[in-house]
Amino acid sequence: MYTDLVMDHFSNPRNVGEVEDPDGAGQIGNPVCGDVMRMTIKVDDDRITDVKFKTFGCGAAVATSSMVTEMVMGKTLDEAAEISNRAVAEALGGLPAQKMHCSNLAADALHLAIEDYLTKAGRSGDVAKVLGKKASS
Amino acid sequence: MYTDLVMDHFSNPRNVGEVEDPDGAGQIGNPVCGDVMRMTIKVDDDRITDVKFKTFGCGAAVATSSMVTEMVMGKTLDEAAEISNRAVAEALGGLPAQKMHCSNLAADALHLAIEDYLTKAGRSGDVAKVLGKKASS
Amino acid sequence: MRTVYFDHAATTAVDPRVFAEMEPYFVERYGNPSEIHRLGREAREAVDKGRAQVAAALGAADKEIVFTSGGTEADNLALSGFLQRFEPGHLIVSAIEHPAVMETARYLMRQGWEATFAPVDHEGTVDVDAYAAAFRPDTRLASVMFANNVVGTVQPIKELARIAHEHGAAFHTDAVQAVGAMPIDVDDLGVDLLSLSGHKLYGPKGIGALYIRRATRVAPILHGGGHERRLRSGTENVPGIVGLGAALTLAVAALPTEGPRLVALRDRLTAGLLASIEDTVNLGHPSARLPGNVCVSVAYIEGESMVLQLDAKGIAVSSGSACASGSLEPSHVILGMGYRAEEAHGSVRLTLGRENSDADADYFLEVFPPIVARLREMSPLYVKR
Amino acid sequence: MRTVYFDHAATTAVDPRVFAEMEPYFVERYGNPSEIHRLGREAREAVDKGRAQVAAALGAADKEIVFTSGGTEADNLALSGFLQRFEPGHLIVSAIEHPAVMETARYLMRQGWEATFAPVDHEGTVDVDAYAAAFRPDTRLASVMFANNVVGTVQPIKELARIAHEHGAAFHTDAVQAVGAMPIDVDDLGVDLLSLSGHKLYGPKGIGALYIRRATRVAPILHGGGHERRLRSGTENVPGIVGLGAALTLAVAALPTEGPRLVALRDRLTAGLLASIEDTVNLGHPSARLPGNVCVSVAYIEGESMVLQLDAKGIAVSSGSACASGSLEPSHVILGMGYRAEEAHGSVRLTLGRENSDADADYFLEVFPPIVARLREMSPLYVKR
Ligand SMILES: Cc1ncc(COP(=O)(O)O)c(C=O)c1O
Ligand SMILES: Cc1ncc(COP(=O)(O)O)c(C=O)c1O
Repeated sequence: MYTDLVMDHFSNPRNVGEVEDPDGAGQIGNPVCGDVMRMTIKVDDDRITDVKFKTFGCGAAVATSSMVTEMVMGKTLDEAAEISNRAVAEALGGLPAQKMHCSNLAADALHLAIEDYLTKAGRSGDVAKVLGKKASS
Repeated sequence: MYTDLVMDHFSNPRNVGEVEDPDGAGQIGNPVCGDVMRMTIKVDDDRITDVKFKTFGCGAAVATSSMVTEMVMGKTLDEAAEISNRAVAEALGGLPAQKMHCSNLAADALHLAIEDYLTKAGRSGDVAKVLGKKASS
Repeated sequence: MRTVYFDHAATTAVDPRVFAEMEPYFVERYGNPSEIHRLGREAREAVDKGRAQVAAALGAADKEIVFTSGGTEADNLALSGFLQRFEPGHLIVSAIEHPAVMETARYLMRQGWEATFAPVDHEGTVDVDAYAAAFRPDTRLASVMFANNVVGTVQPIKELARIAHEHGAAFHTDAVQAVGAMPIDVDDLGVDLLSLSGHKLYGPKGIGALYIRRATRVAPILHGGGHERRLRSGTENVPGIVGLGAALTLAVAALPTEGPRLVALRDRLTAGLLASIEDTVNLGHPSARLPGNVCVSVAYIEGESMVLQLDAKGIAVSSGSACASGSLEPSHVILGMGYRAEEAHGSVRLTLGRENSDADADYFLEVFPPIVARLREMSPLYVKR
Repeated sequence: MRTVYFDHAATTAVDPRVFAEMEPYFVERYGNPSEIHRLGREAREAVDKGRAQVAAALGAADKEIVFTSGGTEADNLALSGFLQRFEPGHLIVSAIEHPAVMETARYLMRQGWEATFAPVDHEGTVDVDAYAAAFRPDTRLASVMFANNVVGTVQPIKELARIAHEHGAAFHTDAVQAVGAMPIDVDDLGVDLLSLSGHKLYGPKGIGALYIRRATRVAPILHGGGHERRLRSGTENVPGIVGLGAALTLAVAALPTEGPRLVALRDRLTAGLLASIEDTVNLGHPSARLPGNVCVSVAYIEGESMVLQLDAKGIAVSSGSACASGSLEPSHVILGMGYRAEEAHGSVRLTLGRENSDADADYFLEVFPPIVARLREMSPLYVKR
């Protein structure tokens, strides 16, 4: 069902928790639907210097969360904004079809954290520029 | 499916053939339906002194034919008339349900042979007495 | 690594003694029972014996047993086959039926039937008053499962059957989880139709049976050569039938000792779970439940994660969460009992069987709490108390 | 006593290599493929592999294969499942279909469908002109079997499928007797639906498959948990699927040598029979027939008697007589080809397979003529010439 890489990320998730004093936080999903993901980030000079996640959900939800933290660590906000849910699934070697929609929202959570950071930093005007249409994707 | 006794009568049928110069002959069935039985008898002093059969049909048809010849050999016409298709099936230890109707007509063929004998002997009046309602059963 | 199979409600291993009985019917005694030559007759005898064994295990007559390809087909035949004789009217099924009954009821609704889904209480027991009140003059059939596959709750089948008959309706029970696990006598129960499945009772997959009470008329749903007294066409699955007969015979013989043993193991596991993990609730009836069924909901975490983490420790269990079932919907059984979706997502089901021992329970109770702790650590919903 | 199995069209022995592949899935790898733990995943992999093997053997894609409980269910699913999408209209089936198609067509007629039974000629080949003329604007499906189970005649499927498509209808073929016995490529044939059955190709009983072309929409006939991409509910028969995949792979690999070998054996037996027994006619097409099918009608005697007498000599054969089939009706196939009932009653069918040798044919040709002579002696219909 799951690729070895998914199972590895699920069994040994990277960057679990909450960063202290986060510069941005994003949460997506709903416990009724069975998946909730929360991303917290530290940002320095428009670069993500730390990222952590907490996830309630199935193996795919945990693995995509873990994977996205690895993918964005040290990246600029622009680079991080480029990462789509699909790219995360691909980086994991694919996900089962029925997991593609509800459990594959980690990139969205990250984008929400970026949006939160920009808003808190008084740069709401940059949200559209950085995240483009992706903020709502 | 078939009892051992049925298989024995089928494999080693008794009294196959036609008696020479039969005193009576009866044939029942239709090749279209898959079963035809022919009985020929010799009668002496209202007693069946010889009986032979020819049968086109399945194992049950052959076995019931063979069995009825054994059952009536040496019997009086009255005694022979008493033998029903059901009695033949019972003497064989039973027949599969689907064989009870079409393939279990040997007693009827015998009764037709008796009727033929009585008619040829100018004793048509005795038919009802000897065979009762069985002639058409 | 130690391996523990706690998923007997999903399927069971074929008992090696059962397999030994089936084995000759693949390569050697492979005849088609419809053929009249020796190999065919040999196969016919095997089918007859299997039928007699199944009938004996249920207190039924041989002629009342129809072999099917499994529990699902038996349920479909019971509902669709029985109701085919009538103009569309009304049927009753419980709200917590297996999809094999539920989806067949929905199919029948698309054919013009009306259905009432009889509610259950918080422990999964059918509300008898609501059930009785659901009958209408045109109610033809009520179908309530003997024991639930998720939470294990056992229904008062005898009473439910009696009520159906009082209203002039026939009664079917999906006993797929119960047959072999609990004593069953169709006459004592008074049911008209009863479904069972081989692979839930240490028999093979791909075989099941429907008990059809003598006077109950059912139309076939698979048409063809007229096998099984015209009720189910298709060349008989001879090794499957041999296996089902053998497995059921063994299961019934083992019941008097195996039942109480599993009840004790079940109760120990449930108590241990509730004691060692806070914010955990038992799902299903505390005592009127399948001997081998343990089902709890663990707050703040999700079922598939628990299943996978336990799997990594060699323990096979199941969950009623949406993810684990692959259906995107949390278990309608747990929701039907009045729990919230989150509670259904957090459910974990342990179903015990023959090869399970006290040591398996010990191992589980040792391994599971740290897994829960770890997943809760990771959960954005968890607030330490 | 020498034993000869000449009844491969009824069923085949499971190939020992196939059985060896199935065996682990009963007692050891018994997982339910719906479960996500290790045992479940292992079972899922086995099902996926079996599907890939079946697909490869037919030139199909994996997603186009749905597993069923056998040929009968595959035929039912093809006809009822496909037609369920439409308002009742018209369908065409050949006059010599297996009961699995024939009785399903009759069932559909009771549901309001009209059916045309396309006639065949004296050799059992569908009359293509009559078939083409039967199409109507509301014809939704034509179903013609690939090869007949009684007389072995092979139909011009490619042409029949093309004609159906020209008329906007879908095309199904019951290939239960052909798959594994003849090369089949669904794309080359252009069929939309194709049925097959495990136990006819040295695989197990109780498993079959329906090929469903990608764009062809079929509704399920068994409702439940939504297995097989929602097309066929019920826990997968894992060992059965493993066996079907393995058996079909082996059968296709063996075809290039096995096909011609059986054709030679078949033709020798037919020629020998016709030469050694007077008043005997070949039934079915002389060349466009299944490699292993020998079918003749022996005048003046009845099929079941021949079957039983041959059985006593260790030879297993079949007959299209009423008695042998247990149906009280002589084979509708032989009648449909224009023969008289007597000729159908006198039919005997030898279906050859892998384990048969020239020596088997010799033995049959030695043993059979005296049996015929003896039965004719006993027959009131026989007139010596
Ligand atoms: C209660 C219940 N009914 C029906 C079924 C279906 O049986 P099968 O998988 O044999 O089709 C199952 C198991 O899957 C079950 O637990
Ligand atoms: C042509 C044909 N179709 C369908 C079937 C039915 O297949 P099964 O016996 O696997 O249900 C058979 C054999 O019985 C057959 O020969």
